[in-house]
Amino acid sequence: FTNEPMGGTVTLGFNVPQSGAYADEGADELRAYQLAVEHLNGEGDGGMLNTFSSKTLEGNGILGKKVEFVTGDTQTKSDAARASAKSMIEKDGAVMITGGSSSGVAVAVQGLCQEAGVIFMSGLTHSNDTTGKDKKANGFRHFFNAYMSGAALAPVLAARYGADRKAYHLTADYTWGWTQEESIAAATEALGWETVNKVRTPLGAGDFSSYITPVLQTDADVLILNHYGGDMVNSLTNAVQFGLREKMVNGKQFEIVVPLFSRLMARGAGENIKGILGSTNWHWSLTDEGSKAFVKSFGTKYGFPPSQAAHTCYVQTLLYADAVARAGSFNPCAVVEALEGFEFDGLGNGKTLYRAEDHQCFKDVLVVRGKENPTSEFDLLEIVEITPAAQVTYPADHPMFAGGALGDCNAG
Amino acid sequence: MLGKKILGLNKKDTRFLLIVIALTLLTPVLLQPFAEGSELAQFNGGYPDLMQKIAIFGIFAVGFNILFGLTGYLSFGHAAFLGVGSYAAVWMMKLLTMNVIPAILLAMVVSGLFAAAIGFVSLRRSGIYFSILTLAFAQMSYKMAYSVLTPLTNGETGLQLSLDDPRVLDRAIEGSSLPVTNIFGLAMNASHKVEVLGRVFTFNVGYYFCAVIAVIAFYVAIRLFRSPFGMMLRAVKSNQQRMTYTGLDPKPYTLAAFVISGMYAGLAGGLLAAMDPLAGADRMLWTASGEVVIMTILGGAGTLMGPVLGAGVIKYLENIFSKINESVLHSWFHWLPDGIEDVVIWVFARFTGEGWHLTLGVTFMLVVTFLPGGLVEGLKRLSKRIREGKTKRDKYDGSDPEHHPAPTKRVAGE
Amino acid sequence: METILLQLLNGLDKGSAYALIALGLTLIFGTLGVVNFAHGAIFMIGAFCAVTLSRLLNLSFETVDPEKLDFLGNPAKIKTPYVEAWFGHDFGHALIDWAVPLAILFSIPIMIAVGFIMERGLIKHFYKRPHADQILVTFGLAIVLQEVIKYFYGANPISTPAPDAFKGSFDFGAMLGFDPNVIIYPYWRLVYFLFAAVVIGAVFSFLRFTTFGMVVRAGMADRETVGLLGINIDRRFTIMFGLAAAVAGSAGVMYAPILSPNYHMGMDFLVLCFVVVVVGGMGSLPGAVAAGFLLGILESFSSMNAVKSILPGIDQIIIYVVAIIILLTRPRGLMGKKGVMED
Amino acid sequence: MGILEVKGVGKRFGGLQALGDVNLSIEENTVHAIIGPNGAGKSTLLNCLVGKLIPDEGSVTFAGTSVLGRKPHEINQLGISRVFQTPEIFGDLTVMENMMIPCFAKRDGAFRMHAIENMEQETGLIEKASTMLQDLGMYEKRDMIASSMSRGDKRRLEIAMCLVQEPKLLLLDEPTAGMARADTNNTIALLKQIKEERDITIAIIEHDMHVVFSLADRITVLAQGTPLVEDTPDNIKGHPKVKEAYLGETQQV
Amino acid sequence: MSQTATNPASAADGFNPNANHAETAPAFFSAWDIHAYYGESYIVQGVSFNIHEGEILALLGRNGAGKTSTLRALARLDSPSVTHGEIWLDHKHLHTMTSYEAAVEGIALVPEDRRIIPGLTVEENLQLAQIVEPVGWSLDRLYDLFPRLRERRKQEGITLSGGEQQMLAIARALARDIKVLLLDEPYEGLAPVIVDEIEKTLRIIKEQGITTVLVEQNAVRALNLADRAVILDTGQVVYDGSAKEVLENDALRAEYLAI
Ligand SMILES: Nc1ncnc2c1ncn2[C@@H]1O[C@H](COP(=O)(O)OP(=O)(O)OP(=O)(O)O)[C@@H](O)[C@H]1O
Ligand SMILES: Nc1ncnc2c1ncn2[C@@H]1O[C@H](COP(=O)(O)OP(=O)(O)OP(=O)(O)O)[C@@H](O)[C@H]1O
Ligand SMILES: [Mg+2]
Ligand SMILES: [Mg+2]
Repeated sequence: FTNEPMGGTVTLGFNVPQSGAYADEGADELRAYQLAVEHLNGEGDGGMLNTFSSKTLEGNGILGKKVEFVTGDTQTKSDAARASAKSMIEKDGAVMITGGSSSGVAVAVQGLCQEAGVIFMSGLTHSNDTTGKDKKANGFRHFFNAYMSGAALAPVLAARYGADRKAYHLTADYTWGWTQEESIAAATEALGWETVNKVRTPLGAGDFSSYITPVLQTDADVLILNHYGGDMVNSLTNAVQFGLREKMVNGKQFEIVVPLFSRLMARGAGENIKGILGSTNWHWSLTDEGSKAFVKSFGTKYGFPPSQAAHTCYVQTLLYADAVARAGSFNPCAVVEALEGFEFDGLGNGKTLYRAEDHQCFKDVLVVRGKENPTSEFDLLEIVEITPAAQVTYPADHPMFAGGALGDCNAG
Repeated sequence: MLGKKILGLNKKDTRFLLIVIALTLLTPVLLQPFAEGSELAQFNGGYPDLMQKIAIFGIFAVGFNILFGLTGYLSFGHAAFLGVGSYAAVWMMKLLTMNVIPAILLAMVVSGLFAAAIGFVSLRRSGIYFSILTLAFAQMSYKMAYSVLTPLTNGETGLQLSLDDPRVLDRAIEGSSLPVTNIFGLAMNASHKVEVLGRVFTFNVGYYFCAVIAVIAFYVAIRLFRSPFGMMLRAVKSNQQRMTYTGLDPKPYTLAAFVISGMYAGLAGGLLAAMDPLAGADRMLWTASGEVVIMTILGGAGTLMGPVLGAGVIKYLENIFSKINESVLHSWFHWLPDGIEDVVIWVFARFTGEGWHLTLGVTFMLVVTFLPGGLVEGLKRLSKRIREGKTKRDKYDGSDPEHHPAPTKRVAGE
Repeated sequence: METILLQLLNGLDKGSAYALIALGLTLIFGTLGVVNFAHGAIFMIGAFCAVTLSRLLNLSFETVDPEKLDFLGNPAKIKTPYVEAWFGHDFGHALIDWAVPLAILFSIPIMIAVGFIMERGLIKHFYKRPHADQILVTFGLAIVLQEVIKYFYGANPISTPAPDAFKGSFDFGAMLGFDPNVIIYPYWRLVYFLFAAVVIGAVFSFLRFTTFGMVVRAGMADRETVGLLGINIDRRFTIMFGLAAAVAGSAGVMYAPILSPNYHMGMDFLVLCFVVVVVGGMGSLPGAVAAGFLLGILESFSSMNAVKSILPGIDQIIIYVVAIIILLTRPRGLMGKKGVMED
Repeated sequence: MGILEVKGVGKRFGGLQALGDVNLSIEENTVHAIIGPNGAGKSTLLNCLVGKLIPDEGSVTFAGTSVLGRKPHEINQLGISRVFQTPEIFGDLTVMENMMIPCFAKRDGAFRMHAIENMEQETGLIEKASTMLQDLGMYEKRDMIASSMSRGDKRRLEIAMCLVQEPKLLLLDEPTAGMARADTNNTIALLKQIKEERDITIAIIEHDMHVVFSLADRITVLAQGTPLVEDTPDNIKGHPKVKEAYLGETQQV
Repeated sequence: MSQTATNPASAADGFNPNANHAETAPAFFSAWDIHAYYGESYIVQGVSFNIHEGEILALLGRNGAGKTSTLRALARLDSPSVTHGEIWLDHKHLHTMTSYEAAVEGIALVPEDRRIIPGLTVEENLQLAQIVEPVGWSLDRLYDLFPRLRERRKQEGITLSGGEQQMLAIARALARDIKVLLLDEPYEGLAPVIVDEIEKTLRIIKEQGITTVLVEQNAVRALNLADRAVILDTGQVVYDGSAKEVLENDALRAEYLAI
């Protein structure tokens, strides 16, 4: 099979954005990967290896081979990401590619890995498509998705803001934005909300004022920002600037919701995120043993807590290593078999299942809120609710994930 | 004789072409100078993807240079044609067959038509106004492809093959995994590895396919440059006014050049898809258009070899430098004393890995400042300087007593 | 009606941002004929002047508070800004709060210096070189500047709020007799608009009522001959660069509260500003300003739902559509001068 | 009926009447000189003939067809070539290439691809261009880049470029200005020789009376945008008005 | 115009490298062994001459002899670049100066293609010359000299007729307080009457004490006006002597000027 590790080492490819808008997220992912490699090779304090429910990993590399890694820059462009992944596969002999901070890149690289016959463990990718219509047998996602955000958020929103709300969506005009809009709208409408309008905004619009002011004229009382990264920071900042949060509509306080929160990005919005609800895959303030162990080893090494992107990347690396160890082989097809239907715990989100049908992890999802009185620069979000996995699980043939097929695993 | 009869080139050009062919064929060896496992192996670039990219972007840049180098019309939207070519090729693979030949042909036709339409409108203006028109068209294409045209382009993710594509001609032979691009059954991703002296050379079908097309494209470009048509294009650049008063209509000449270079871009786009069947909207972004401009200038606009060289340098930097991370640096410099090692690594890390952009920026600045006319021109000058020894001109030097009578000599009483 | 009015305000506001950046760009690009791809980076550096000043004012000393714990469970360090310690809590706090407006003062000398260094160190060698070379070198410079900023400040946007005094909105509706709270506009954006007007006015009068503008125009058309008339054109070009950098930089400072600065914001604005300048017409300052407002307003209107429902996606491409239409109907943009970068 | 008929042509620039009611008829196979004070409108008139300017009123016909409304390259293809007052050449090209371009234009018309052919195969055209360069004494400079020649040489090149097209009507706007006296004489001789060998009509604007009187069959004196007199050289020489307004006293012929 | 009193400059021994130099009196403006290149091509190959204050020097030669290049070198323009040689004006060494510094010292060049600045009106073209001190004739006085320019003052300079542009170029030089006027083919494209006019002007200028270098193809005219003549061939001085002598010596004329 492709790039079978022959010597005493095995090479993993960490493909993260090092330039462009997500470079900081990419840097954090890389930190997590380096930590994971240390732990796999038996250095450091072992991190989540100690809390992971599967005990096959022994801190002697993977199957006794020392873990080495190569890194590359996705530039958050599908082309560049594929080129970089290809060079890792063709030049450096990587058996597994992981990383990324956007869905477009994840889907593109996943497709490449499928063709090349290596495993892809995606990083931060939230679009339904990654494990929906673009799912691939060689690709696995630990991160949650837009559907799950909706399913976790909607009950909380209904409980806090009431069931007769009118929502106005601003949506980044590309595939991720659309799936999120679809998911959130469906979940909130199911609980009685009305969707007043869905407006698509150009990616990187910068100034969102001309999309915000029309909100003032409608009778909408909730604004849902289906934006991520810089767009999220700017649209939220603009919305607050225009006084939306002080507004009263239909006798109710106007509310803003950001379905996908990222702590790193939230810093850019400063004060504006205070009190705003959203969802996130993981947060460093979680108190389960796995999370604590991870925060401790990451924080000790780097001096600040890890982001959710770092967490998912770390976990993905461990999961891959563990699957290889359990399968006893680096053969992608063996790894796929080992990961499919794998149930585990101790990696921070409670009991988790890697579902065989679509290679999506099902685990607890966090609903969070911008903290009113942060005690430090990292303390921006507080956990409002931990939505249990059962509540966010959907059938594998759910229409939002329809189309596409896993296909067969490809070993090259 | 060979040159003249068969190729229609003069001696110098024939020799030049032969050198280019030789270099192209040997690229897998030339780009792999360091032994596997050695510290410098990181700098090896002889893996298929990079070599393909260099050949393909070489074609793109050579085509761009036909327009820019000859007529001086600076198109800032050329990536649109590359993107359109890619989309056309992937659609061909989705609908008809994984054989790359129809895909590439369709890519060229579609991008040619697209270029004809955009060129017809944009060429009504010249100078910066032309540049902005082409930029506007390309940005429009990009934005539409990213969002509104998603059914056609699959938006952000990019157009990819999928198992349920019709693929009319290949239907019968397809299994349950995605097919690979091929030329009459010979898979593009097939490689043959040879190990010599600790160096592993990869001879890849896809690369050689690209290389052959690149050589043909290059040959056509030489012919164009040397033809009366090429001269007319240079005349357009030099003095359009005189041209019209000499009885020539510059419009069709420039349009023809625009379409030809658009087709080169389409060919490059088609080849990208042939090597890796994906077409993303990012290929049409203005930075992509800017990249080809920069490749051309970096190598030397108006020269034949320059654009290829520029494309090579940029792709090499992008792919090789971005992958040198701190642990690689550590493995290079571990022999240094700790304190010094940290400093050295810190410095290098600014220019490699996530700092590779800095290297790119600095390279641009250094090349254009110190090698005006680009790499080719600069190398030429350099080699001439070296061959002729020290410059024969003696710069005015104020300290030369014989040639510099003291001012007091001229001013009485002072 | 309210919608239209509001979008007009939005358009004016956006337009003033475009106009301000385009103004700086056109001083260099339209007047000196240097295709300056580093202009966006200058704008970005301006915005980071605001960030830097607010960081400087926030420089703190740390005291350990054993009561509180940090994320690793160690005793937390409490930070107190020096300015609060030195000038008392209230005044210190006010200083930090007013970081952005103060940054204007802070940025002007810095930006002028940036402009001077850039021109003297690099651009001056490129006046006589082909535009393509100028693109390459300034693009390289832009990348370098970006990477430097990225190294110091990271890639994420950095929140840089306006002073508390400018929070909230002005109610135009109430003033014009509409329902209150419908046509409101944030104070800071109004400030931005006024600021743009002042800067544009100042630059115009400087170039209009002094011979400086004429000399620079002449110098661009024919450096050699201007030199023969005893004029040190290089010095004037340098001044022009400093001026352009100061204009772009202050535009960046003032924009920071609207758009949280990040290291690639310059590149995002760059293309747009080139379009604005060219649509306005090469060599024309009023053209650049007019085009900035025109495109800003059109962009705002095109993002109205009524328009988007008829022409999906029009808000993404409106600028380019308008640019194409204008350039095809008016050969030199809105007010372009003949012979400026037409070949 | 002359080969070129200008009837009632007028041209205004803003408030300035640069040309007013110009009537001019140039006979086939003659040399017609147009002289007049600076700013009289001579170049403007020529611009109207080659399509650089469109007159506000009047008509211009060449060999029976109207040139108005035609594009400059179409007018050239009718057989009108022009030498400009400030040399218009292809500065970035070599002298030889400068010569080849009009040769192609003459042979192939306004547009023809010729994308793959080799320049060196065009022996006929090369021959023609070389001969013309030799006639003007510029053959040794054939590989020079045109822009790096001295001004006088640029002028000569431009004349050569026009002559090689074998136009029916050749318009010369101060062709010998800035040319060394010796070369001026050579040029005069060359023009005379060409005129004898082929069917060619020449209209020439010149301030150098030596050239004008050596070449011209007829002379039109233009002043303030209208023809003052039209006559033979000898009569013009003695014309008092012309002498006063244009020639001045010290003119040595 | 303010002219400083003549300085008792002397041509010290050994300074004048040109053995057949006719004059040995004190020089006001002198070029000494100038070598200049356009890129790699060596054009001005050791030109030397001296001029006295208020003299007119005719600089003659065939096309491509290097006349324009010499003038450009004297005016300290960037190309051709002077690699060797000295230029002295009234005890100041111009060879270390840039063109604008030389212009402030009193050098003015009327270039051969006139170089009217596009985008500026006639009047602005003249005003431009008066931005930097020392200022010469007033605009009114210039308009009196060339009434045509007064009529056209609001017109864009480059749309002037060829002859009008020539007038503007000369006027622009006189708008500055100059010591040396370098004229590159000033009569080119001018009607004979105007040529007479300009010739008169040059005489007036000469009376003001301005030193002139005149490049002209109409050698006879130039020699009639000039005091001295220098003839160039392939970038070298082949004759340096009195203008009268060339005018009267047919052999000389035939040899160097082919007339
Ligand atoms: N584009 C223009 N705009 C305004 N005025 C113009 C324009 N072109 C020419 N003129 C004016 O028209 C008049 C005639 O100009 P023209 O160039 O035809 O003169 P000419 O007879 O060729 O003179 P010369 O012998 O000096 O070349 C001049 O006064 C000139 O200033
Ligand atoms: N920019 C340039 N680059 C290279 N060579 C040049 C350049 N300009 C002029 N030359 C060369 O320098 C030589 C002298 O040119 P110059 O213009 O000084 O001659 P000139 O005496 O003024 O001639 P003319 O009477 O024709 O104006 C010529 O052979 C010319 O080809
Ligand atoms: Mg004229
Ligand atoms: Mg000359």
